[in-house]
Amino acid sequence: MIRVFDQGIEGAGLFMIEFGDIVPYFSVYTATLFTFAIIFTLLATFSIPEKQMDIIFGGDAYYAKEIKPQDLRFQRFVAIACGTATLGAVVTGDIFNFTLFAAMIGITNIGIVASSRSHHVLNAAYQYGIVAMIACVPLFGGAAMILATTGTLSIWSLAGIGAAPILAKILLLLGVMGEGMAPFYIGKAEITRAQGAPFILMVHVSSLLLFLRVVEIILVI
Amino acid sequence: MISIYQSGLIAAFICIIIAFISLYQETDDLHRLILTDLTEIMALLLIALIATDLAEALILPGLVVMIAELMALAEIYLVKEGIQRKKNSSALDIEVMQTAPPILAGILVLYGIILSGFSGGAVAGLGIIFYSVCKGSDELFAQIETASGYAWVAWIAAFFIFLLLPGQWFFAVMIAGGAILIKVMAKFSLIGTMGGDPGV
Amino acid sequence: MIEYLLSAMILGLLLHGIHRKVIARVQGRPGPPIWQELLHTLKFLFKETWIPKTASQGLYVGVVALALAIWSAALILLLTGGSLLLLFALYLIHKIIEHGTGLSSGSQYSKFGAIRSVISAASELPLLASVALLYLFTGSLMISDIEAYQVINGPLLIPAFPAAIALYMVILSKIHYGPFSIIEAKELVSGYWTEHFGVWRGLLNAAFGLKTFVLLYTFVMVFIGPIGLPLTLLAILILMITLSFVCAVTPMLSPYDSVSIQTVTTGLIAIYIIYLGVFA
Amino acid sequence: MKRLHIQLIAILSGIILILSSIGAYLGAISYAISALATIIIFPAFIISIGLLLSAGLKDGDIPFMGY
Repeated sequence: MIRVFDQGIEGAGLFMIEFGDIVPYFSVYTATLFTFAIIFTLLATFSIPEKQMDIIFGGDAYYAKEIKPQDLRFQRFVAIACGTATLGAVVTGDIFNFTLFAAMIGITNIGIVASSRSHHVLNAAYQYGIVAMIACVPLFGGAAMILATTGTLSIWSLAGIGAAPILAKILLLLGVMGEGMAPFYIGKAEITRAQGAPFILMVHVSSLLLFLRVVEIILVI
Repeated sequence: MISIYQSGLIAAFICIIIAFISLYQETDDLHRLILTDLTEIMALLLIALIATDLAEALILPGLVVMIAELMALAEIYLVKEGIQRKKNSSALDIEVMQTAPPILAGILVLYGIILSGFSGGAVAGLGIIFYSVCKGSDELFAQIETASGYAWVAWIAAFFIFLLLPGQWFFAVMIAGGAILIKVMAKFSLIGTMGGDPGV
Repeated sequence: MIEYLLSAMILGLLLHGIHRKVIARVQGRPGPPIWQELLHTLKFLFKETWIPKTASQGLYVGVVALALAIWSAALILLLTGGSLLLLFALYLIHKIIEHGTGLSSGSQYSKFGAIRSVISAASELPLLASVALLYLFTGSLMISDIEAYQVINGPLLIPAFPAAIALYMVILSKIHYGPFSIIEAKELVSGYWTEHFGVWRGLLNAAFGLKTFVLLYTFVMVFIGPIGLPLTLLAILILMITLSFVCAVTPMLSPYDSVSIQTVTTGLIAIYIIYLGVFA
Repeated sequence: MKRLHIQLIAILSGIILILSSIGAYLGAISYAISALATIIIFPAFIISIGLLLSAGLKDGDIPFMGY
């Protein structure tokens, strides 16, 4: 097996697409992430949302809330957009593209959380949005510092040189952590009361895959 | 020895720290939203420190993404606080606004077409802004959007002509110039339609 | 391939049975026979099965298939000596599956389990710390390289002891009846998999058996090295029994305590990593 | 789903799994492809076997809601 970048980090390289020095590449690692992003995007596209059980207070009676598919059209759309942004983030071979995809994931996550009408959830979405916006600073800052010190943003060119400054790597990680904070805000917003499981799951998928990808980038460059 | 880049970096970090401290101390939601915009500019500052042509190429997408986030957040803020826009009557309700628009707008659009390209689009767009501010615009919005979409397609098509049939470059330039004219004009005129319509 | 998967699955379920037996004996109960979990899984396969009307159907079945897929992928990864980082990724995807299992049915109990699984994200951090520490030692994340390193330099258990503790914590946080199993606590009926019954429950059980085997096998491979199949199995058994002892004598922590203990552990290991990176 | 379909899936996926395993041993199929096929088909195989054994396959119901 030929290891990508001659580094024992992510297994064999499968194939790559060359655009000049920007090379989107699939290693075993990124291909696995890609596959999972596709699977969850398809689940979000084709699953019907679950029906929430509600108990009538003070009695034994309970009923299942009916949700019409058109009520969740926006949430489904944003979830698919989020999945697509995740796909981009896990395969791109360019650090700036990665940061842009990360920011897009942030925006779509805001959308998924905010498409619930509850005041509580909207509040959480707003707070999360502010964190995601602030996280743009270290995210873009990290990428900019890498470009300024090494003269390139291509992971393919940077791999194994160790030229990227450690501060830039830390900033990049901080940025991704900020963009991928959404699951915690979901927990905070008691999203148990909101419906649309396949879409809410997308928030989780995107932030975890983003985190996994940034760990790989930081180790490789 | 501290290079210019490093001193710039230090300055940028001082700015970022100040911005973050202000954000930390602010508790009002709306003020925090505005302050986040301030911190975003610091991100642009960091990118601008690269100081090559690439910096420009990176600032634009970064800016677009940040503005998208800002707009999404602003929208959430409006919904969250239950703020409804009130339809206010036009402040400039004077007689000349009923009669002058067609003439002035026509002149501006014509001049814009003569200029052509980006600046032409801006001038012509100004004409349409003026027209729609004065005359009101209920169904104009959708039409302008459609025109803008077709212009975009024509612009892309012109690029394909450049790539595939370089011999026809003049034709492609004409298409691209016309399309960018319509596109910029449409973008500008959208500002005009936003004036009176409560839904926008 | 298939023979490895099936035998690992059965071994994992047996380990679950041993786990229950040891816990029972420590607590002075007779306990179930050790093949109880195996019978349990088979029993579920023979039950009447359907998809609840309230569930999000694609997700409800999809998570079961994914749970089986990721842990079989993890086992094959171990057998081929693949990347430890990829194993970490699969482990994180297991968290998504827990989350999806809980959310996919409309029940409040399972949703609470899912939310707790989000909050207990701290249980993944020790694994990352452990992976990072191993990378500092061996300079590679390929399991085959780590094994080769251990053949030359002896088991990593002693030099990379904090990493071993971290991985031990990770396994402990995913084991049934453990101090950190807040996501399937009994106040939530069965937590995130309350609504998965019949065949779905049986298959999730089987997948988790596979998961237990894979995690223990990883521990032995990464910290003790290649010692042959019988000794490896023995090491796995001993490890499982120590885990059962821990589970038997510790109460289940509250969600808050569980998360803070995991976070503190990660923090300590992170400090050790920084110390190694800077001073050593 | 009808029991016949499940039977077909179970038999088909079982055959593919065994073939890919044997193929990898004999060297006819590369190890990576065999592993990939196993990972993809194994869940389908196990789920279809489970559904085959189950006592009844019916439409959904309102689930148990606790006490």
